[in-house]
Amino acid sequence: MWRNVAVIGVGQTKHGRRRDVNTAEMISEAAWRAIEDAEIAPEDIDAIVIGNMQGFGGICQAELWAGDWIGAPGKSVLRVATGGTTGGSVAQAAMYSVISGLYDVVLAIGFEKHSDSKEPGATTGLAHVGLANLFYMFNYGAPMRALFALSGGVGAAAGVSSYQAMFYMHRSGCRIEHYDMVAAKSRRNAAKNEYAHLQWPNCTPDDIAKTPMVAYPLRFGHICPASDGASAIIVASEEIARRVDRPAWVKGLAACADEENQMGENAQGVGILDTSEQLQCRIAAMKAYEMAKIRNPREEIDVAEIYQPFPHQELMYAEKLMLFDDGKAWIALEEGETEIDGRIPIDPSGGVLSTNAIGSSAMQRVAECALQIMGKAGKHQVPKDVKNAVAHGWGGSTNFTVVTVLGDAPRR
Amino acid sequence: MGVRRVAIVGYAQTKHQWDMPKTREDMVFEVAKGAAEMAGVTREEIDTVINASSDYLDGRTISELFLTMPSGAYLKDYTKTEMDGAFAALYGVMKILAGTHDVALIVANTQGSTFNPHQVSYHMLDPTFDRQLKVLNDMAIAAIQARMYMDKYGVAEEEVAMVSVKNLWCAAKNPNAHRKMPGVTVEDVLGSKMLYEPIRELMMSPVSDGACAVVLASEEKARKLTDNPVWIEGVGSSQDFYVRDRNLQRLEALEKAARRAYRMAGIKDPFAEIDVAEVTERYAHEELMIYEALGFCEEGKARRLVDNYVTWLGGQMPVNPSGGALGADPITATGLIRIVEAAKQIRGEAGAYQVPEVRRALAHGQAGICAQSNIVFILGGEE
Amino acid sequence: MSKERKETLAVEDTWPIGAYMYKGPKLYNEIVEGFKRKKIIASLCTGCGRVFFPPRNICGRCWRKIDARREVSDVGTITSFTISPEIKRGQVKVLGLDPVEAGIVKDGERLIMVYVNFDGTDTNYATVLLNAKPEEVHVGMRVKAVWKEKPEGLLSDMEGVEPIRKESTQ
Amino acid sequence: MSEEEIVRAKSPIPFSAGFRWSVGEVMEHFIKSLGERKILGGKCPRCGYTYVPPRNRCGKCYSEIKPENLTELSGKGVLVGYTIAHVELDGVGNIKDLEEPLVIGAVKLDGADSTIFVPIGEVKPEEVKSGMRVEVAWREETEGEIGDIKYFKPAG
Repeated sequence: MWRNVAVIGVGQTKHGRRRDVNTAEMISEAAWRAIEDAEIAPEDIDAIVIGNMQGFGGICQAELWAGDWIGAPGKSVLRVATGGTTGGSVAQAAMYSVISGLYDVVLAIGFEKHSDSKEPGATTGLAHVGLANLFYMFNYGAPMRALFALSGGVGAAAGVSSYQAMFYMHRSGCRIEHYDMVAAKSRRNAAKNEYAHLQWPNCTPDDIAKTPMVAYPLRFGHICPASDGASAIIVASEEIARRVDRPAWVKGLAACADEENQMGENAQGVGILDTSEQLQCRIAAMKAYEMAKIRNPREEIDVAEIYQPFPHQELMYAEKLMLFDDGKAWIALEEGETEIDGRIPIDPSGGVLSTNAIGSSAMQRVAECALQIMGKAGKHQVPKDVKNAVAHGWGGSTNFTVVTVLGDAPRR
Repeated sequence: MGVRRVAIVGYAQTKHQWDMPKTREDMVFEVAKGAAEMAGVTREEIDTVINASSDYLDGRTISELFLTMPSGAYLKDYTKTEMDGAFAALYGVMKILAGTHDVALIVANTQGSTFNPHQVSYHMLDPTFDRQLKVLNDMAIAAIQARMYMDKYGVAEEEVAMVSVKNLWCAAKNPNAHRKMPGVTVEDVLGSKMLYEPIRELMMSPVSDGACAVVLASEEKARKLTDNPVWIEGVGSSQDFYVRDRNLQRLEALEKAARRAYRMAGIKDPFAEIDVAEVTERYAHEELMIYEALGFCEEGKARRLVDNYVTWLGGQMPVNPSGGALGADPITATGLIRIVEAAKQIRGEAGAYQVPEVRRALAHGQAGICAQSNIVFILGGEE
Repeated sequence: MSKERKETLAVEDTWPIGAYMYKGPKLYNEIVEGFKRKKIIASLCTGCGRVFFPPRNICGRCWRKIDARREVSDVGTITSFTISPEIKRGQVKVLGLDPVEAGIVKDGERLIMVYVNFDGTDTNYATVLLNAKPEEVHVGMRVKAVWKEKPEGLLSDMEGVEPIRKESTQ
Repeated sequence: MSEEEIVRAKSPIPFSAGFRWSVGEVMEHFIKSLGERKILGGKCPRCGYTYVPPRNRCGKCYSEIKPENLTELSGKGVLVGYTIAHVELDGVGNIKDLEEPLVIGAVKLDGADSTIFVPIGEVKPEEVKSGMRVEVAWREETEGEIGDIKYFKPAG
């Protein structure tokens, strides 16, 4: 049955272009920082949960090789991978590992090393999401034009996301200028986060607006980088967490999957007409809040870390996480409510828009929430008492969502 | 195991075969639906769906993405363990033990016909050194392991071949098995194509397409669903060092995994207390090493268990009455199939390869080169 | 971070992703048969009544196979769109091809890519908008399929969609 | 049913995804030293376990291993296990027969604790024995690449 668990340590590598280390070294950098942060001995760790997207770094089950760097031998090692949600899914698997009573201390690591791929950005991995579908359509004489439109004309993930950004604009009435504002805020916040990739102090929406349009309505400045990096957390049982000053307690966790958002297996049709609807995110949020006994997220959530490789997603998911009315997040953005010192800071770390090492990204959301609760976020610490924080991640073709609620006190 | 107990209440598997004329999606739909039907649960009653597959084996980034709908995960908690399905089952057990979920559907699938899994094993190697040498893969390293193990304990090739004969005889009785060779002899095995000495074709698992699904339920739920639950009495898992720095002549990670599972299940003398074992032996010699790691015999004495027919169907401790991985090996499904086969033995559903009076069974899954990562389940019937 | 990050040596290898063999159902056979007659054949889930185009063979909501077929209109509505910048020669490569060199797009062309919800379906179909300027496209725009003059039973028989102009309706 | 129920989809053109893994500091020393015909091991400053190739973290006692902990090995060692390969994987998943059998060995270098898996040359397959002494055979021009190790051969 449920037992309380907490995040007692956090470790992140500097994210960015990490040609100074290999994958194993990069993973261990985050893992050992987390172990030191938690003030535990490596022997105390009972199990490890780890994940990334294998196709991006070109290593199959990298933990078989890299496990030796993080004390994996002799321990239970579980690989969890779910696309963009990977880090969040890994964190939740570590949480369930401890809640279940099977283990007392679990190390969870998410990582990605995009620069190891020869193709630019994350194209190798992303193209392979739908590659089988493309080949399938080739069999039937697919028009090259349409295929080009689907696959590369606008860049794989940006393609799906630009349609979604359009859906969201249509649904909410927000404008591209709001996307510029989100992106500028992200770069500014990232400048305060020593682990972030794209740091741009004093970045303004005008700066972003000057960047070229990549796939209308998304500009170059709206698109996340492909980073190298790893992040890790230590999850421990209540008994062990009590030894720590201010652990980040796990109060609620949920995941939910909806129908695919663009096409199904073998390019089949999917019954989602509006990809900004995001029903699964709403369901996951409701479940996680219910578990955390949060009745009014708008009042009770002090900070949110949202997985937003594209700016509309910060607004869209903030609404689905019930922090604003549907279609109204851009008004809160205009009013500065989501700034670090705002009423409800969103992505004070800069979020995924400024740092995206895919397997690490959703883990960083959990890690950053834990840091905010522990009061260890440094320059991007939000200037208020953080009682509850919500960490979000999306994966698949934006049809997977993980939501984790952390708090300053255990679940009652 | 704690306050809650977890039971297996339903399962299904495909007829594993080379190049199945079915899409991945249809294969998964069939087993997921089949397992739920056997358990008597509707889609609404399933709380979590855990997929086990690999992006490298499937050639798709986020390999589980397009399986969301076929596996019944629509608006459900859905995740993937990118390793053997037995590890996915462990995750399912954890979610149920946590009290947050009551019914978990575990679905594992691989189509080896998509891309040769042995070629995938090459991509598991350290890219900064071992891969650069170009000549290594799981077969080559397993062959070196076989040679080292056989040399150390004086095991003859005939004895390794006996393991293949034992398992393939059983596979012939199993309608779901892939490699069916009734009446295969030691001579046949030793006459099969030499790959990497001493490993021949029939000493290595076949490349199969297949899927398997299992429904797990909390005790409370299981009691409502079935009169014949199979209880998960113990589980343990462990990873070994990377192949360069481990002792290749032993499966130390499996020893640790088994010890944990035994402790949880309260097993002190595994040989006496376990009635049947289903293990993932990708190579014939591996099964011998598995006996030792599981504590069925002393170190180096495993060959005697085969020589003396102890682990044959009808012996004192039948191992792989279903034919094991040598009978069918749809990679990520293989360990989960072992769990299903062990459960079938307990429920008396194994038909032609049923072991009499099984109370307690062991199932083993593995991942990586030379069984680097291992998981052991102890299953039991009603007292 | 004070520590200097020195770029280290790199070693190389490949992942032969092009060598994988994938299996699909024959669902698209029905599409191209329909296309040959300039018709859109969709699949209908008799459990929830949803109509899929392209067809789908398993309904995840009802968790059942979809067998029924239904012919739907080739007129629909744009639900979302995205517009590429001018695609120039030597600028991008897709699967190793330069789309301009390969004759897929004209040098300097801006592609308008749209999701179309054909009347009578519950799905989006991703295709290209033809005979329209980027500034005219909008969500809610009514469009009609543009068929090749002599369809050959290929997906390319539907070249895209084009706006339904006032004068061309009724 | 003679007609298949499925469609097979493959890439119309052969292609692969390329990778270029950065190797990290200690591995860079190792690879560069191959150009000088030296094999470096990484000796854990705490437990003394010596890794070949070297790495920056001891898997046994978790200590850091730094470039100053690299030690030169003789390049000679013992063949602790081997296989004679009659087939090979062609890189895209086909198992192909080899014209000449290839010996692949597990070698424990003197002074090292790791076992490396390397091709063994200049020996007839039937003469290979576990326990035999082997040494590295360099390719003619060494350039500071893994490929500088041509194979291992019986120690002269």
